[in-house]
Amino acid sequence: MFERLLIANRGEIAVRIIRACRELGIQTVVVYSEADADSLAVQLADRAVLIGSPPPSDSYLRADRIIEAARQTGCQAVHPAFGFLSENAAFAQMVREAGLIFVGPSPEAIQAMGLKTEALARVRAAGVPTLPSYDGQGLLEDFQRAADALGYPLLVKAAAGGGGKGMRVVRDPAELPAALEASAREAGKAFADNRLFLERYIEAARHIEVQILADQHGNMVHLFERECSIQRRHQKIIEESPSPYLIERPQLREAMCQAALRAAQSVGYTNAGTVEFIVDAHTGEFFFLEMNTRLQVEHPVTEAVTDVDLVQLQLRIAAGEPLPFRQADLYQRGHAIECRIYAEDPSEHFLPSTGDLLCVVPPSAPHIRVDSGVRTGDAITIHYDPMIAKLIAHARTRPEAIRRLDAALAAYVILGVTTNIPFLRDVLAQPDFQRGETTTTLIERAFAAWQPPNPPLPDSALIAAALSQLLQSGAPALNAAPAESDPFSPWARPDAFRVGA
Amino acid sequence: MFERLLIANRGEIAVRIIRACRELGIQTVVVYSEADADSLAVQLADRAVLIGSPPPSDSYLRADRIIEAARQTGCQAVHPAFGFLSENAAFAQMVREAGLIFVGPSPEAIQAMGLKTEALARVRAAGVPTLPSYDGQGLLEDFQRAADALGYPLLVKAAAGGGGKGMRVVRDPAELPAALEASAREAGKAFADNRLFLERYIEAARHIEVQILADQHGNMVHLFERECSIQRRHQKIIEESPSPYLIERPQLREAMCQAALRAAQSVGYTNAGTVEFIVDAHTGEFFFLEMNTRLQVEHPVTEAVTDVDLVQLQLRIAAGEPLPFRQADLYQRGHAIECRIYAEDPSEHFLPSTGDLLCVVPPSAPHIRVDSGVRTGDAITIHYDPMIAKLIAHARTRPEAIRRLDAALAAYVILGVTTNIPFLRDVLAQPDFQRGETTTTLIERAFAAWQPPNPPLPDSALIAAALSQLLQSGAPALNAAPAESDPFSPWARPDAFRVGA
Amino acid sequence: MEFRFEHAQSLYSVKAERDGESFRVRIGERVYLVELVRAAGGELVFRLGDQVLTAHIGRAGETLHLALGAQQFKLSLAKPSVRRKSAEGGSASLSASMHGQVVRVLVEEGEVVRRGQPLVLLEAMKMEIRVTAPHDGRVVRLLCSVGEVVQRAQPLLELAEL
Amino acid sequence: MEFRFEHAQSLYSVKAERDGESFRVRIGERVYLVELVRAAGGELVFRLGDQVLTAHIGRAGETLHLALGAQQFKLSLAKPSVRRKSAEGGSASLSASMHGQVVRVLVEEGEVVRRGQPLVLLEAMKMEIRVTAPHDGRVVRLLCSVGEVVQRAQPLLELAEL
Repeated sequence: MFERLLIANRGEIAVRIIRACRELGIQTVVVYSEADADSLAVQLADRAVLIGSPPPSDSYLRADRIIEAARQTGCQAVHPAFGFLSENAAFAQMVREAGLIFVGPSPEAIQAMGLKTEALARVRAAGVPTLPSYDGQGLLEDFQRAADALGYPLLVKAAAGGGGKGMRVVRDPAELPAALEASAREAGKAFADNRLFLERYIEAARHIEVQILADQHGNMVHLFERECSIQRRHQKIIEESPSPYLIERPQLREAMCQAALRAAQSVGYTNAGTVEFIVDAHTGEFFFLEMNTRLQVEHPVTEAVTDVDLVQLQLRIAAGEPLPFRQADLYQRGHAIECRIYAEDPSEHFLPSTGDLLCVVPPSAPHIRVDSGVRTGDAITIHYDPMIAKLIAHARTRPEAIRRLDAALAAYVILGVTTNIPFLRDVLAQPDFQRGETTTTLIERAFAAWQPPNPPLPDSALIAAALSQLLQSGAPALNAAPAESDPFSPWARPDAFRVGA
Repeated sequence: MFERLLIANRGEIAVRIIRACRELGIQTVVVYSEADADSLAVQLADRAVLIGSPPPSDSYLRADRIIEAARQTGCQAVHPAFGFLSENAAFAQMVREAGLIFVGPSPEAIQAMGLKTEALARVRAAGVPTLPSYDGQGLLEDFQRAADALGYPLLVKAAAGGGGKGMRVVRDPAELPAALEASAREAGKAFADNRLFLERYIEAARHIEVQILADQHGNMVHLFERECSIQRRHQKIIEESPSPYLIERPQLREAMCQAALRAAQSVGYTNAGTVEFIVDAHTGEFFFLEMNTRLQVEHPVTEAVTDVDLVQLQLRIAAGEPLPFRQADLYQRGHAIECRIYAEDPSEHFLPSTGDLLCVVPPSAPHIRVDSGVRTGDAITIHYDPMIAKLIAHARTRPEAIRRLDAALAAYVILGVTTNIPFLRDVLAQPDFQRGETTTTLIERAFAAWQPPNPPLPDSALIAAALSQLLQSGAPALNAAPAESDPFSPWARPDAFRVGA
Repeated sequence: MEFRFEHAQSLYSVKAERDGESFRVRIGERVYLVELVRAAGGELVFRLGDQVLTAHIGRAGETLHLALGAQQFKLSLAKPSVRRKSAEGGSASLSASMHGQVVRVLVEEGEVVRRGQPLVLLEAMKMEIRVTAPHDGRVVRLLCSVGEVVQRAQPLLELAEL
Repeated sequence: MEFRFEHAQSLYSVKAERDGESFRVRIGERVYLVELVRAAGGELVFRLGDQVLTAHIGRAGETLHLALGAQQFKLSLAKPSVRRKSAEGGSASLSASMHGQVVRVLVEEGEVVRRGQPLVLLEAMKMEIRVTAPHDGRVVRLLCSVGEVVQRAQPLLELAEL
């Protein structure tokens, strides 16, 4: 195993990788932008290297500076996590050429899966079903002709894309030109590649993906599925394993897992990866969507049900170790659900909310996991994704996991920005969700007119507000004995108080 | 299910029960002594009732006041947790007579298992192997004769006992009278019952116990074993599931689990209980030690490997619900290890350490669970057990669980009292422990001369000390802009600072 | 001391004073005896009868953000003043819903627009945000330009009702 | 400002002063430029070159309790004074190792005792704690009695070397 790892990322996933490294005895170096100088990841890493200004184009996307930082700090490997350079084959190649280990698949595999049209051709050849589609070479007229052939509704997608960027549903031929233009613009910005393609759109769709792990010795396993159908703006907000759809359909699960392995094998895949499928809930047909050649945001639900630490396995595989288990050793036990807590306003089209986090208190309870990169005093800024935390509950059954997750959401204190916590609680309570009838349109269908709860102000809130103002005012009547419980605090006011002590 | 539960306990287990109730939508009432008025359990419960002064005899052992509190607050049930009145059949009877539900077995079952001699007779009749023993009726001479017949070494134990109180190993006939006297005194204080008995003492002993659950409809299951061989002063400090000894001996596991079920059935047991066995590591023989007719301190390791929430199941069973699973539905997956973090000095005979907790920061990491009832500002007092927290790690394999637990121990900050954290880390690293060769004498054998690490003082510690003193002094040079990250804090000094912002 | 808070257009007056080891808090006709249990790190714990309540409080400018149980409240500390809604009829300014950069301005001054029509494209957090007309109207004045970074609530254009 | 700390019988002098946005800290010949990142709730985070270090600090009386990584240190703020060990030869007092109640006194004044012999039984936290003779000796004076509650470090009896 290597001794020192550079983490080419930020936020909660950088923190999560640091924690994995601590268990393995690996030292960590994080790179950071000026906006993240005081971040939790920088605090927890063994060393931290400033690589630029807040815009990602001047820091987290600067491959040259990241590799230089790895060299200077004596790292042997680079973990890209997700987003930023994680699916950039050129970066993986540069890391390799600098004599460092890239914690991920080969540049060739990234490349092959990165261009959606090439990926589709490859997996189709490997016998994996794909959606009827048009690969998007040509002029507007070509797209229009192809769209008519595919039939509406259809999806416009970025050829180099991922994470929903540049993606649009088109239900009417008249909307096609505007959709193509907007998608091309977004794709160009996000991926520096504005090529598009078209695809059949399934109305009652479930998004189900299969996690795979492959070592450098020819061993490959799957770690079962995750269902990620609960999405808003085409981005996942609730993910779970097992899929409620597959619980009663073990043969379909097996077929999908085998298809995922074939897809990964078709590009000689190594390390952790995820094969995404769309499942037609009416017919049970499944189609390959794309392969994410990296760790996923939602990897914790797989970790909860399989007991496999995916990040530690990524590091072991990158270091050349063989997989420590075979397929038959793996299991999928209990039920895990993750929800992503965002600084956003679900009643205002999920607009991100920026601001200072005045108070953050994560919940603590058995079998609750909180992955977060921020704490009280940090800010949600315009520069990065406004995710505050991932909250994961694990229990024996799905209903218990839902209750556990809801209790943890209720206890999560985040002050200073609008969050989607009340929204997530309402989604967990929604009858279709509770029955496991989760399709990708559930949010837009059932929550289009959602409004946050607006409870009347209880007297206890006024009492708390008045007390805190009174304490802050430092009224002389408050000069009781100094806080017995906190006798030393360099930042406590001299007239610290404690009554009833 | 009942609507409101009274928790007749304190500390971490009261907090743990409150968390279970939140997931089930049950309101909670805790009783508390004057020493616990500001405790976390009181803070988290829906309501809290003061029942007396700090000594347990005036509060947590006052059955009358506890039942009165339950009546006044409209509770339908009482959870005794462990310690205090949890194994007091008279209390269970009083609760029942007050028209309330006792969350535990019937008074008759508590009584039958509470008197060790009766318990032994019952389980022996049910075909469960027991240790050769003497039931301790008679004078000193009778004990001496019986001891000679059993052979040395032997154990002196309290007939009404539990938790190691009143227990002594005697290796030499000359030590017997003093041991009997001391044990009788301790037993009389702890249990108001100074009767004793003698038992064969096994040198290479493993302490392995089986968790069972039984509903009121005749259904009973086991939830596999826990090994609790790592003990100091006859009290468990590290517990795990599965037992390293049974991993390679599935038939022995099955035999022990079946014996546990027979033992429980012999007294018509309902609710959660634990059957404790001693296993002779040389011969593989196992003997019934006792049945704990309550929740155990170490229940979280079973919860981690079975995904069963034992506290929630206790409540469901008490409310009359049938078990929601059969034996075949249960599994034991991965490996979980718990260690108990105590305020004590392992280099001074594990003497408890009292004092204020100046700073407590529990670790946060995937698959780490912290059960604790204290936080910064609380005190460890003479009145109660000095346990600060239980730290539980769960992973796919035992070596991974050990690494995970060690990393979490390393990150646990507790200032103000001496803790056993450095000691626990050394136990986790000990070769016999790492190989799973865990017997009850490991601590006294390998750690008799243990001394805490005494690292040289690094400059960074002096820098931190000087900075904190400087900040506390409020030197005028520090008046920078007010803390951007914490703009409102009623207890912040007016000249709050933040540099580099 | 007396404190005044505004919440959801209502004004509240709260009197709080020390009374021995406790605090006496008066809200209208209701009087509460409150014991302070703990105050640290944004957390305020207080006893009210047989309940111990936990509030978390943060302050941003003149706004108190307060969490109590699973509920959150924003209380304004500002001197009470009747908030004026945008003048009826006439024209009203349309503001940015968040901090971001203007990517495109899709209308011109004087143009007549329909309800729902996109007027300005903003980019924030790598997402495109579309500012649309809240009603049919005429663009009276443009107040932003392409490339400009705008703050939340900054006016982007004035829109007159037809 | 200059601060003096004692640790493990050694005395340390540390000079710390503000230097622009940072702090200049001098320990002996070594000078460090330290940037403060965060200070809240007992946590002190500071930058030292490319390392960001986290210390947790609590103070009890004149003792600073400090955690840095997995290590803990106790620093004394007291004015330095050479600690006197108990006088050699002669008699020394034997103290309670923790707060507790005296359950039994097993020796009398004048009695000669062997190393390891139990002298006093204390009860604390529901456990029996036995105070034993650290060496052979003679009990010069009893300083506690049955039922008495004693503090940690309170002398229980004086024991003279033989």
